[in-house]
Amino acid sequence: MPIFGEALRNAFQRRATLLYPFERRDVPQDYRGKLEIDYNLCIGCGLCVKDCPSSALELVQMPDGKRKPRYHIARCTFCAQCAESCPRKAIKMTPVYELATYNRRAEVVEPCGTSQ
Amino acid sequence: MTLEEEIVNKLKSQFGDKILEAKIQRARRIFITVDRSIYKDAIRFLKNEIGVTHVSTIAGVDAIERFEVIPLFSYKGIVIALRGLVPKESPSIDTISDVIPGAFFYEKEVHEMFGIDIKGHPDLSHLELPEDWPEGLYPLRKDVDLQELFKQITKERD
Amino acid sequence: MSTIIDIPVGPQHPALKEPINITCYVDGEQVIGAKLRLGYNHRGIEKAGEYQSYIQNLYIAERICGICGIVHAFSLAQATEDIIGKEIPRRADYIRVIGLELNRIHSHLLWLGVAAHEIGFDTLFMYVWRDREIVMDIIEEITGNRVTYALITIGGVRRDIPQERAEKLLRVMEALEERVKKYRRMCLEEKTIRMRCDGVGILRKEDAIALCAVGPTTRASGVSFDVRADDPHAAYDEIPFNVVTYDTCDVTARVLVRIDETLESINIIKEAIKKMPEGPIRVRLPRVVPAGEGIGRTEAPRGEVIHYVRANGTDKPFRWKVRSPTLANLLSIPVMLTSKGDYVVNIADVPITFASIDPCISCTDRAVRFIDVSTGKSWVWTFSQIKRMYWRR
Amino acid sequence: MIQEVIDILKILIFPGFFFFSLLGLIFEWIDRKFYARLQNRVGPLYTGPRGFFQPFADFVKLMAKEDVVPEGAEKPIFSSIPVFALALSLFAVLFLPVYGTQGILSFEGDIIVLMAIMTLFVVLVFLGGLSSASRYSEVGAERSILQLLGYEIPLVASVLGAAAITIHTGGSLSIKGIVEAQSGWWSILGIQALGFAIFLLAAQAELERVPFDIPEAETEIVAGWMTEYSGKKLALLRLARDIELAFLCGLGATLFLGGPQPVLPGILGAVVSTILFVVKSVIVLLILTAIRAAMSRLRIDQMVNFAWKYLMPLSILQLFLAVLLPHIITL
Repeated sequence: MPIFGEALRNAFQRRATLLYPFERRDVPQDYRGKLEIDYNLCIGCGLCVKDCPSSALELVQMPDGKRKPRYHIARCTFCAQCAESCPRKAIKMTPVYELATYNRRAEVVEPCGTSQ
Repeated sequence: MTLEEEIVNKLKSQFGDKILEAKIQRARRIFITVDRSIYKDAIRFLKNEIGVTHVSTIAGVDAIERFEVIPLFSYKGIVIALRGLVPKESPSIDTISDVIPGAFFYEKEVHEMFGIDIKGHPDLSHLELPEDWPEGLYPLRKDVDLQELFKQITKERD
Repeated sequence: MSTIIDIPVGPQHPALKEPINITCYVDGEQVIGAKLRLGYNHRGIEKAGEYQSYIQNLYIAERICGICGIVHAFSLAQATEDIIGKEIPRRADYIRVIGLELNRIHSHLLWLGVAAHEIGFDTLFMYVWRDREIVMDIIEEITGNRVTYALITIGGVRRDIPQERAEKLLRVMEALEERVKKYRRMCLEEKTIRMRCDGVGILRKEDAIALCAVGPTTRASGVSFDVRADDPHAAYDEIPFNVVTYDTCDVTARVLVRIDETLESINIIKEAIKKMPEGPIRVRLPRVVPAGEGIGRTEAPRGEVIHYVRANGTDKPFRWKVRSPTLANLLSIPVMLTSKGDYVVNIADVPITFASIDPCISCTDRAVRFIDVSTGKSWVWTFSQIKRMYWRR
Repeated sequence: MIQEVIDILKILIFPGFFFFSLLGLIFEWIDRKFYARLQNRVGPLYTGPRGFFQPFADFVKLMAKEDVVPEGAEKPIFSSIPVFALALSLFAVLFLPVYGTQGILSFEGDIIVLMAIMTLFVVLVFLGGLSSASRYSEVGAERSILQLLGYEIPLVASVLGAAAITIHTGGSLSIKGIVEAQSGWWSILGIQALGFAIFLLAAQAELERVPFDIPEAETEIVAGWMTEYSGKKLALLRLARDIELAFLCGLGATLFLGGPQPVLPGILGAVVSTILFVVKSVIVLLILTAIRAAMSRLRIDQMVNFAWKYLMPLSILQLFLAVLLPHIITL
């Protein structure tokens, strides 16, 4: 019964469980987490909106007449296709992954920064 | 002569001009179009004379002017797509699940998704669609629009 | 006097965390027949695919199955590349192989854990899943996410594997190999595991061939059918590997096929890292795909995956047909679950037998069965009826 | 008068109902924790220090849950089973000696009564399963009876083997006699090792734990005979299970490990004996947990096969050994 030995050895090992909300593991360097859109670089071409498989990005009219993407976090599937499609490299993936929220409004990132 | 060419030649010499089109796309990919009348015979021929036993799937296609039923056979790594043409006026085709039993589910799927009658199939009940699915609504047909499909399902349910 | 009762297994059942219903007809402890009902999870992906561009479909394809997502993305990309008729860079092929094999290792380890749980061996289940985390972590590091890799794109791959990551991957594979060998020994030597698996869920070779079973299910019945070997795609033509077959046709054979394949995959990854050429990782392909048709095929952890794509010269596919391995293997379930002559199926064998094909219903495709005890009448409640009930309350 | 009050307190609090309910819940915690450690997990963690209060929390939570009785169930039987199960297990623990050589109830032949109680547990399980009007419960009930056929005789034989050591002290079929007979010599485990092993396996089957959790095989028949129980009924059933666990561990410790040997006189002696009893029971519990961790569930036919092919002859062999060996040694 090889499992007996294994089990006894394991009983004295450090637990494998990660006590998640209290302990956190580092995410790797290129982790695909929440999107970060640099609205200063964005030219409003809409390629990201076109390629998004889950309609997480939506073009909205800004007060100055330009069109910028609005980002719905809850719809996002974190495939990073938009980051790839963006001709100005205005979209970046950040390692933020704890995105659950009690507030429905908090899951929508409104475009800003266009006035600069 | 490669194995692909051999298969195509054998089929051509057996069925002559009933083979409407035969194309070797690249190594290990054969696309053959046959008339509906010899569809089943061609498959029987493939099984008995060449030794094809594995059907990977049956793809149904609504090509606007006609339906196509495309069983994809696998033989020594070669995918043989044998296209049977089905006119829209009389959407029916012979079953092949008595020749290759593995085609049972795929034929059911083609039937419920395209409304193509599979003649001789023992059980054409729903495979994936629910029991209360509207009669005569075949979701993968091109004339069924996504929005309309959605409307129809929700209407049916309320 | 014996009465035959039918025991529903699924769609809600602790053994079957899959939305499928198997009705087992039971006489005492013996199963004398089984019936399948699918469709609890039909999502209409094929229809949805016709309304989206190829690039968007790539990500939908990846979500056909949460466990072996990459194979679907790969198959779709392969079919599309076939239509366009363009070769992709060699380095991309190798990275694809690494992706596919990592996927296989993690899927097989996951399955081994589930199988152990089905026979009540939770300790092995915990160990295997613990060590599966090693693979998940390295996948996360290479692709940027644990489950959906988004690695493959039409025309190559999206991420390169730099030198230091390749070295780390090699190290991880060494460590994992040792573990998997240990589990192989456990499965062979633990008496209770053997008692539960030997001679259970027999699928004879001729049945496997006739019913067009695929993957480990058919290889455990002695049929050497592996798309990687028969129809070499990506870089499989340059990497030597063995097709694992066993011919005892039972659950033990399926366990061993999967463990041996995991070891084989580890070797493939090592080889692929060694042989990987330098060069670009992708070519830019046009968004609009010319009219034509293509077939994408690969060996998923569960068996052959085949995608048929018809293009009509737009950026959206005209028809996209997906066949996942579970649908091909499901037909053999009633055969495995029917007692015949000396071959006796017990209720206790149902979960492990069903699990032994590694079912993944979300790849493959709503209703609840109610029985009125006073009248013995049984019916299936449809979604609309349930909704009406809900409103009445 | 005072004597009566003390007796009632004994039954109600120590070493009776309250003590064993507490012990049962603590044992569940030890079982879960150790099982998790063997699997390199943490087990219960947040409720109390190291999750110590988890079984209590589970009990309280279940008491607060909605109680559903299936429409087709035999309501009177279905509803009374949990109460009977709890009553039976609480009755059984009264026989266990906790701080002396005898329990609250002790008479010549009480071992036979205990054997009968253990069989009654299975009868309750069977009735509970059958009255649920669920297929899973029905199959579970059938399985529990089949399983009983497998392990009952070995269980009785191993207990009788333990009783056999009283031969040279005059012979007795009571727990008191067995405990007293073990006081002199600690070599009992040598002769009794086989009997102890058989007892452990049979206890595992009685408690429906892996590898013999066949009547409630989770992955096969949901929760077996317990499938339809919910809310308060389930809470009581679980409590009964826990007490049964403590009871069987205690019985193992009493019959095979010497039980609470009176080492010191007076109150202090009683405390030491109690601790001794609990420690020995925990040892039995840890062995049972290790068995649970190292095996997979057997099939019912395999279980019955195994029991009749191996367990039965072995148990008869050990009965012979237990009867003959003391004679040979003393010759």
